[in-house]
Amino acid sequence: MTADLLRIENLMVFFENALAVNGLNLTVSEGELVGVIGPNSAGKTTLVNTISGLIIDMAIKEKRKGGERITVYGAVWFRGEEITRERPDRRVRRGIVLCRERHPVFPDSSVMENLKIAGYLRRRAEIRKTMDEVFGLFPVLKDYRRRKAGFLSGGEQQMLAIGMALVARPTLLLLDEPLLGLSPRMQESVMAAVIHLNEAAGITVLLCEQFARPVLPVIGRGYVVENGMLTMSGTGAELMDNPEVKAAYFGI
Amino acid sequence: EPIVLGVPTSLGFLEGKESLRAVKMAVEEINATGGVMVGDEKRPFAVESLDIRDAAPGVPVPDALLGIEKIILEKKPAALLVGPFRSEALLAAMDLIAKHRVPMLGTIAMSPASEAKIKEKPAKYKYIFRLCLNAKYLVKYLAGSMAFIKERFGFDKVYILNQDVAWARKTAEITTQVYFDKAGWTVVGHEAFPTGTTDFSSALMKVRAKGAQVILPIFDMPQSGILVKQWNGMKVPAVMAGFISPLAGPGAWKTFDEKIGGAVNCNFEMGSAISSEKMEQSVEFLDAYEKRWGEPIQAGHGPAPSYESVYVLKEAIERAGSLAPDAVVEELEKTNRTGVMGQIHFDEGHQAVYDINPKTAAVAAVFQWTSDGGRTLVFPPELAAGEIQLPEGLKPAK
Amino acid sequence: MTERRRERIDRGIKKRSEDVFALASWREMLYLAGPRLLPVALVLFLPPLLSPYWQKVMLSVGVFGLLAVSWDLLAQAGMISLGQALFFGMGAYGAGLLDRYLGMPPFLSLPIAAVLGGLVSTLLLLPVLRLRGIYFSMVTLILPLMLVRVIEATKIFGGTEGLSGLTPWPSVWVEMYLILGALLAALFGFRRMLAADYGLVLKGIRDNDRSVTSAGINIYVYKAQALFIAAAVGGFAGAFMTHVYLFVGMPVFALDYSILPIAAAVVGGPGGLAGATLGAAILVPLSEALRGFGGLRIVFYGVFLVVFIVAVPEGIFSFVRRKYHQFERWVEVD
Amino acid sequence: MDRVDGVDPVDQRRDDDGHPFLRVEGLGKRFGGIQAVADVSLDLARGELLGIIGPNGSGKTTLVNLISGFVRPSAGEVRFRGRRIDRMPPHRIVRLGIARTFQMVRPFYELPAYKNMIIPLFSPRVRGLVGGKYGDRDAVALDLLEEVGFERDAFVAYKPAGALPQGYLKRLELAKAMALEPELLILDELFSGLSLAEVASIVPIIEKLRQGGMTLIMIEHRLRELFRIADRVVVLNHGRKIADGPPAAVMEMDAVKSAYLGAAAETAETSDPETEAP
Amino acid sequence: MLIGTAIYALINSFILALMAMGFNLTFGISGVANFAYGAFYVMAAYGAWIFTHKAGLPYGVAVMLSIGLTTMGGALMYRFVLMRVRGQTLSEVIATFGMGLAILELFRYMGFVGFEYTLPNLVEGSVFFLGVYVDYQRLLIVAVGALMVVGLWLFTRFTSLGLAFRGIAQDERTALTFGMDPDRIATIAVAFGAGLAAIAAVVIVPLGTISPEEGYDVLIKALAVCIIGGLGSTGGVIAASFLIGFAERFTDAYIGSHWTMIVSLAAILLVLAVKPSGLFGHQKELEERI
Ligand SMILES: Nc1ncnc2c1ncn2[C@@H]1O[C@H](COP(=O)(O)OP(=O)(O)OP(=O)(O)O)[C@@H](O)[C@H]1O
Ligand SMILES: Nc1ncnc2c1ncn2[C@@H]1O[C@H](COP(=O)(O)OP(=O)(O)OP(=O)(O)O)[C@@H](O)[C@H]1O
Ligand SMILES: [Mg+2]
Ligand SMILES: [Mg+2]
Repeated sequence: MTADLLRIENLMVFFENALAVNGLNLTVSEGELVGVIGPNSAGKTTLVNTISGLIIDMAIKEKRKGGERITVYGAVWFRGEEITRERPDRRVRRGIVLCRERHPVFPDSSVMENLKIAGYLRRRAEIRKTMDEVFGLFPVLKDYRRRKAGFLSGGEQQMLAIGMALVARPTLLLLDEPLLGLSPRMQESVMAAVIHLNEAAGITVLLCEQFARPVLPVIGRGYVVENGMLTMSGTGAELMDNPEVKAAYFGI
Repeated sequence: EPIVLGVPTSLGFLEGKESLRAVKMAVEEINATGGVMVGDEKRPFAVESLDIRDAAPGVPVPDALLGIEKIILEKKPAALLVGPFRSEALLAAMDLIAKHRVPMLGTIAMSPASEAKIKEKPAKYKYIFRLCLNAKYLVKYLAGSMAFIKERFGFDKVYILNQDVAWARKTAEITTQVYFDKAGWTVVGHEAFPTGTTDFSSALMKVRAKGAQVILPIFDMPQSGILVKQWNGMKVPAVMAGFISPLAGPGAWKTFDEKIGGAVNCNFEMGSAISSEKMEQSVEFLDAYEKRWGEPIQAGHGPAPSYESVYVLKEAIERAGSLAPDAVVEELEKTNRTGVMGQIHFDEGHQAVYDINPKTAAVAAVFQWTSDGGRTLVFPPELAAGEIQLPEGLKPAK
Repeated sequence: MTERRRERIDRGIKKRSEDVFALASWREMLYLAGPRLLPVALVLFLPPLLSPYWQKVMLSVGVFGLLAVSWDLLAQAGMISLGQALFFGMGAYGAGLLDRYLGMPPFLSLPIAAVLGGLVSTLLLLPVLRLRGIYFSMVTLILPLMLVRVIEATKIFGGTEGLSGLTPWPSVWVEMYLILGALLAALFGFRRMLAADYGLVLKGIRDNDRSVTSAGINIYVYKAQALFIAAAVGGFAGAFMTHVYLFVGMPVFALDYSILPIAAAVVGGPGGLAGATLGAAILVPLSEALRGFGGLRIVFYGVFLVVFIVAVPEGIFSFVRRKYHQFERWVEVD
Repeated sequence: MDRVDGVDPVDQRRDDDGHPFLRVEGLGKRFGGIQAVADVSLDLARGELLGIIGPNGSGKTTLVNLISGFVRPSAGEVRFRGRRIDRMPPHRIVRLGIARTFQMVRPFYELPAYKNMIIPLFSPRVRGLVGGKYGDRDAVALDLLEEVGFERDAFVAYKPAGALPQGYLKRLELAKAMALEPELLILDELFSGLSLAEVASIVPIIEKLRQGGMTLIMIEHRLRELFRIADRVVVLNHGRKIADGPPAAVMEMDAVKSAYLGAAAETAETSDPETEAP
Repeated sequence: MLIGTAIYALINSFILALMAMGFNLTFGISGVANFAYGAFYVMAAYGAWIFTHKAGLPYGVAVMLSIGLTTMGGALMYRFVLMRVRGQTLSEVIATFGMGLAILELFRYMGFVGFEYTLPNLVEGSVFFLGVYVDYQRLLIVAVGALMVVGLWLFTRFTSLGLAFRGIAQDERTALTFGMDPDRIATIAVAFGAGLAAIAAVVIVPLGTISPEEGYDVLIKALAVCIIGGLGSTGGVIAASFLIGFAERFTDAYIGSHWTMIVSLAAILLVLAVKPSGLFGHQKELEERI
């Protein structure tokens, strides 16, 4: 339809009778770094889960357990094709990769193996190359590459999770609260890495955060979501200048 | 109006399957002659079978009992035939049978404990009879063949291997007490294997290490075939003479890749997978069975007495002239019939008496697998077609 | 474009919390009491209508119902037992020994054996209380198998032949109402217990024992208590059965006693004890009805299990309850 | 009833006859080849609010685990009001009055929020203070939840915990720890994953607890909010204590800057004029 | 005696390892505790028997066909039964148990009981070795066992499918975000497990006979080995097989064969009491990491 990489039209997601996302419209163009900002329970996670297709999987599982609990309306377009009902693994093949919130790692595998598993769809040489990049980004991981991921500290797991998403070589990278539990210094390096990926590697990034302080200054465009509805959108600078945003996200 | 015969047993097991067929065969024969004379009318027999699965591991006894009770309550049988496999199931069923007062002619379970119970409370348990061999009589046969081996080859060191179940343990125990200890044998080792054991190498190595010349195996589980194969594969220098259920039938030769030559086996009843030229009825029985069912009997325990039990019952009913349980039981006690297994009469434990002379008692049969796949009857002497031969590579001690 | 969405609404009394509501009319009263009265009525009036054989089957329903309830209770505390046979067998042997060696009458040996069986089972499992999930399950699966071998090897308690000729219950009706009454008491009693704070702690241990520990609660004490209760209930069933079949032996540790209760709970819907009971009330008669198929009985039984589970994955009771308490309607979404 | 060593909870609030409130001495923990915590010593006075900060993987959580008994130390000792607690199982330590929250919240998802509170209320430490009758604890639970910001008229407390947003879950976690009436409360990354507004609404609760005389340890990466309320900050790096002192002073130390704060020197955080804003 | 016992203990260990490997693979990957495992084992053996004796196929072809069909049986079971109850462990256990029950008892019903149901040795003869005779079939088992262990270990660690297997086992939802299709992979996993059971059956069954009971037996043994080893760990299966394998034979030789089961079961309890997630497992430690 358009040149937009990702386009979401009038998205509604119900959990049972509760509306988690309500009539959301959103577009992401190729090469952009877009932020979705919103307080807790705004529906950010639900949004990225819908884009990555996890919600489809969740709905199927819920249905198997008895009853339809999750319903999705509206449309998700990726490169002009509608993918609303597509299964998550097909979407990963299209290049949509999600890094879920709260450090989703494979606890019983070593750090190294985690990265290898993440490269399921990639060739071996590619994996090795990106792996080096990841180790460059997060040197700690290199030191711990033989340790089981489950024994890492919270922040270390978060780093690993981001690294794993990178190994999957996304065209559209969805990051859900990547800064959760990271030290200020780590937050900075992660944001720097995201910018680097976006600019140097040309990966389109959609980043969800409620902790807006380190995020807003670097994003190209941003959306503010509250209670599942879009309340504001604009460039990063515009949002930063907005007094409401300032009050709510910078405590000013 | 037919007289119902209930057959509650483990139909999923070889002995149960073939016993039921034997019962059916007998019933067909009797019905072909018009049936049973009850008082002054002829009534046919009808068979109602039910799989109580008691021989399968993991099946609780109450489940089996419920099956027996179902057949009693719903089919109202005049008698029960074949019956449970496991001795503990039989023992537990005795109370049930006494309660419902149905005569039962068991042909599988063989622990002597049930006889003891009958002797103890005859009024209560009198309904239970057994036609198959029991542990006590098995010993007689085992001792008989052992005596021959000792006398002939001078062997006197035996290693006993038995399944860890009541009847087999009892058999081993009694054989040691009443025969080995008295006849100058040394029991160099004795081992009991839980049902389901699949590796006997350790025991066979011990047999070799201790210099045993004879192995006495007592098993009725399918896995015991492995023992024979291992005995052969490990070239254990000892005669294998005892009871191993998979060796009993004519099919064993192929089953064990023609590797059982020389093994001596005791079948529990004449007619159960083996016959003697000198006992016409046993030959006829095997032939008739094969003709009726299209394959020969393979179980060395069960089919012959099951077949006989129908006739025993028929005769008792005819003598009693009614189906009243107490009357039938009274007549059963007086049974005197010559059939496939020889002459059948019961002792006061309601156990059919076995001995070595088919004219005065029922008989079992010991045979040896020859190196060309034949079976030679070697015991009891009156019926024997040959003598025990030493397997290849074994030398007599004298 | 208008689309439609299925909406679910709670029927009748809107339950804000589990136990805070007001009863406004006799219809609401019936709505709530109906499901509870039904089993009581069945237990009271059904047995006399049955043929002697199906009465026996009812006994089995009671016994397996108790085992299933005991399993479900234990599962609430996060202990998935694959070895209900252990509890059953302990109670059964307890009753058998008390009867044989002390000549105790059934009414005395039943409770004593239940408590004793519960104690011994708990002691046996005490060392493995800290195991979780499938590892605990495995130990429970293995223990009864092992006890069978121990009895076999050491020849204690009658060895492979067991003890037979024990004392029967005075009459069929005593048997019947004793076991069914016990089942109902266990069902309602333990449901109540689970809904109370104590039950909540048990569920807490299952979901997140770390969080329970950090409340200063010694989870092992609670686990042991749950284990004892469940084991005593299982032991009760075993002791009862001993006096019905007048026999106790190694088969009381049979795998069936371990698997069937779980199947009942899964088919009925685990979690609330009622599902487990319902499951037993379906599976046991089913298994008996299938006897007509002779050798195919177990085959059909296996197939039925699969069909139940695939058709109603949440369990029959949970399904029915959902339908009873909620209705669905289509609403339009713009 | 299960009383803690025969001491009444109220009784425990008496003075500690000279013993430091909490003393950690030479504490160390190895996991296989990793020295997660090495030779950490610190003292804590009654009523203090101690902040623990440090890079990811520096051993903060492990230190807390050691104090609360979830992990056994490989060296050193911990004394609480003069009593050694480093060999005690965690539930005993809780009964002495040390409660904690977890970095990863894992409530009982299908239970309503207020039912989640029953478990701490059932703790031997406070069980006797509430009536034992069926449903008695529910009222207490609801009160406590209201205290941490569960609006009563919106019925948030009745929703299943699984449907609650992160902010409420963290508050629930806090309420659960508060229900134990602890003397020392340890909060592990309470603020992480919360929006600014959420944090702002929780800070007063903590301040109120302090006014009530409670001693607190807080692990945080959200420095701005922490420094506003902390009396003292301990910095860990590679399992070692590298700094200990008032927030402002600690932030000035080079070691801390290089190990923890980024190049853009978030030191600005502490002196930032923004901080003074409400 | 000692050396002989050790040799047979070694063989016994490999038999156990072979029996357990398929179960372990399926569980380790898809989290499905396949209680129909023993039924697949028995099915493969009967399959090979039927194809040679009733269909008259050459033995090699029959074996291959049987392994293939059993593998497919596993896949079908996943598609049509397990997929519906995915993730509900207990339902999976009961559903697979029901399947296994149905398969095993169907064989019994169809009259597949008797001593003629056995498979021929793949290699005949025996060799005198360190004082005992060992037949070639047993040596073959050791060889096949060793081969499979090494193959499996390499497979799960170094091929992308193998790594995907490990991923799915640990966190399905995360695995989804890397493009894995859990249902497809679980299908493969269950099928593979069934296939391994089939391979185990065709090499082990020639030592004895096939019977429905064997199905229950194999299941229990596989479970025991996997639990001791720590579920899902290939190294653990080996270690556990050796532990039980040696315990069994040495108990046989030096204590008495009726103690065999007791000693090996006691070994299981002991291992679990000392190391609650099995020899090579980390579940408990991981869970307790906070
Ligand atoms: N599985 C679920 N069942 C019921 N409700 C849910 C479920 N998942 C999310 N919700 C509800 O949907 C709404 C949006 O949640 P979502 O997790 O998308 O928010 P979020 O913006 O990611 O918040 P956070 O910052 O806490 O991660 C919330 O009200 C939440 O309670
Ligand atoms: N049970 C364990 N087994 C092995 N290693 C562990 C274990 N627990 C912690 N570690 C290691 O110890 C180190 C300290 O971990 P800890 O969780 O205490 O860090 P942290 O300071 O809380 O970090 P974060 O801020 O990221 O939560 C980490 O490197 C971690 O990998
Ligand atoms: Mg979120
Ligand atoms: Mg931490």
